[in-house]
Amino acid sequence: MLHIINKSALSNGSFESCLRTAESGEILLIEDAVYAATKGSALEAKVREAMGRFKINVLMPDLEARGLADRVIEGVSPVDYGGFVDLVAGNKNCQSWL
Amino acid sequence: MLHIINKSALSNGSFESCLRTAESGEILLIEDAVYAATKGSALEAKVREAMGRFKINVLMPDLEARGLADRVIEGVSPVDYGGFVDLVAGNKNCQSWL
Amino acid sequence: MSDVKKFMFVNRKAPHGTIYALESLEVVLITAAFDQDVSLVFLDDGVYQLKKGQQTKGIETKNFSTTYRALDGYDIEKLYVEKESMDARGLTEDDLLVDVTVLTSKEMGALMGQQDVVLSF
Amino acid sequence: MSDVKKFMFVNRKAPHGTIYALESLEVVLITAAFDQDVSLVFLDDGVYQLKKGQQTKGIETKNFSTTYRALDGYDIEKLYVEKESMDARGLTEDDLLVDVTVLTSKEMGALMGQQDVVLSF
Amino acid sequence: MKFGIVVNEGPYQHQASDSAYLFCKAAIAKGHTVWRVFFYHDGVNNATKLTDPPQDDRHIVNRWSKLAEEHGVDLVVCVAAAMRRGIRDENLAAGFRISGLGQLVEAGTLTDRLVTFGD
Amino acid sequence: MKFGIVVNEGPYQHQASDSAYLFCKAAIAKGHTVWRVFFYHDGVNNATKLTDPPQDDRHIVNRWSKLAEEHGVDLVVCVAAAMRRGIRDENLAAGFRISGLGQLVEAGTLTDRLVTFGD
Repeated sequence: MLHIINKSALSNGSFESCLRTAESGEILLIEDAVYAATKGSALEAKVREAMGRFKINVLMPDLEARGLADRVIEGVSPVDYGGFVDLVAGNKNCQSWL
Repeated sequence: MLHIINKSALSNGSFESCLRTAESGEILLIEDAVYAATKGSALEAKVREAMGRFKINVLMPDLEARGLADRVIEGVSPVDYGGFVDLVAGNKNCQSWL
Repeated sequence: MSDVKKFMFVNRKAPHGTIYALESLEVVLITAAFDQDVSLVFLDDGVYQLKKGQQTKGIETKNFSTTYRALDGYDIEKLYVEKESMDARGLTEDDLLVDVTVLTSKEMGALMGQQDVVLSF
Repeated sequence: MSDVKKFMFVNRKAPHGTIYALESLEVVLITAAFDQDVSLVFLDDGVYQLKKGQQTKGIETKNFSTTYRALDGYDIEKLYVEKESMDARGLTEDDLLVDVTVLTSKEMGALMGQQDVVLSF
Repeated sequence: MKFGIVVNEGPYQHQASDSAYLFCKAAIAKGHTVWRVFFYHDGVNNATKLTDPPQDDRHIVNRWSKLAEEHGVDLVVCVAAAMRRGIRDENLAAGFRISGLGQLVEAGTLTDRLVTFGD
Repeated sequence: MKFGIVVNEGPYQHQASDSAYLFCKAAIAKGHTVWRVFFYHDGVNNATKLTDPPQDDRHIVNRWSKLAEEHGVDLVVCVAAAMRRGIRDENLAAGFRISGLGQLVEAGTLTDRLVTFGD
């Protein structure tokens, strides 16, 4: 299952709810959620821990727009919109944690 | 100064940011933020602690709409829309923590 | 439509502050009318949607919370509430408008994984 | 307009995900044109608005982040960033597009209290 | 006292427009003046005369128009936000007018309190 | 593969409509079919032909119309949400049609994947 997160995890609980609830599978960070994929944020430890259970992906056009493309945590997979499509196609189902 | 909060503090960081930043004065909880004024939530201790620094008010029509009018934490002041107006008028300035 | 799909409606937002809770009910009813397999889950602030005693007169909006009690009449019976979300809000099953199945976070996650279509409200 | 008021623009949201950061800049420029006392504060995700190196080509939107560098030309010089918000995001002053005054949460709260008009973005 | 109001969200989706309206009504009932309501961002969507909500629901747009008519409240729609969202004179409801952001600044300078409702 | 898309937010205010559009383009570029885009809640505001954004900005509404024209994407606007927000046939942009929530359910049953973009 693919879990799509679009909100900044430092101001909104969606990412945390996803980590608490979802079994495993893949996570894709888009829009304002991409900040969670960056080194040095207060979320870094939580994200690294989550990588044990989930494959974590980040939408690079969104991270480039926010000026942080050079700070992706090691182990987080960068994807473009084509990769986003592949993730949706490659998982049996998906959920947007709006 | 009056601080107006309108988002649920269990899913959004606005209330916490207000408590961290604001000096003192009054807080008014409206819309989905009214849940923070209820007994038994995970926020209760934080709200009680904040009452040392702030006068905390809750908009009752919003709490009634959400079926929790009978659970207001002792010390939180219930107001109606008229009371909301009085709070704005009675403070030198106000800020909506959107 | 011959094949039935599993539709899950994920309700994570408080009622009244936004329109999502009301709209979720609309889609749920229509999806049931299309003879699909319908589950509603309530987590995070979504559990507040089911709180008894909602009175919207003071904010001049429709009190749609009565609709949850009517779901049963449309054979919509799979309502799941996450225990952790209820606990964090000081709510118990007695506070809720309807009978629900209480699940742990992990059980809810497993249920999500079994769905064909997940709609978020 | 004879009397000058203190206007504070509170920027708490990340850029690009919503339009607020862009609109905030618009109002700031107009308010300065009305000869008011203008302060911009950045806290929570708002500090991300000032991050260097934003490239919006991939999302096909305008890169308005260059406008922060132009504020100086309109005599808009009071830019404040909350230290706690920067720290939580792993950002330092070197990461920012413009020179700012870094304040603690308490200092920022005191500044808010001195304003006449506070607009939230 | 003279109030200015800012509405940042459209009707029905968020409670912001409802809260702003009920605040205005209460302020007027207390003898205050609501000098201007400035509709900004998605708030401009409060100003379309083409809305047709369910019969048993409140009519948010008409409610604003009535407030303007009965209490002389100046309902101003931000022109740049309106153009981005398809609000023009041709679909503008009664009592609203379209103007620039200067009207928002003016609402800040010329009123005693400016209160914002949004998301 | 056959995709269905749901858009819950209006243009310009949130990135949702942009993300949905760029996803659709990428899916089509990879040879997939975008069978239907369902505009729901404030998402119906993507469908007004009266938008007139700044010259140097993207035209979100026209972009959707073009996608419908060039790739046969079915752009469906939720009728109940549209009535609440003043979207009618008279201000509907090219390529969009107004219909009921059943079209959303159908997008769930008849596509391989349904992806939602919103706030």
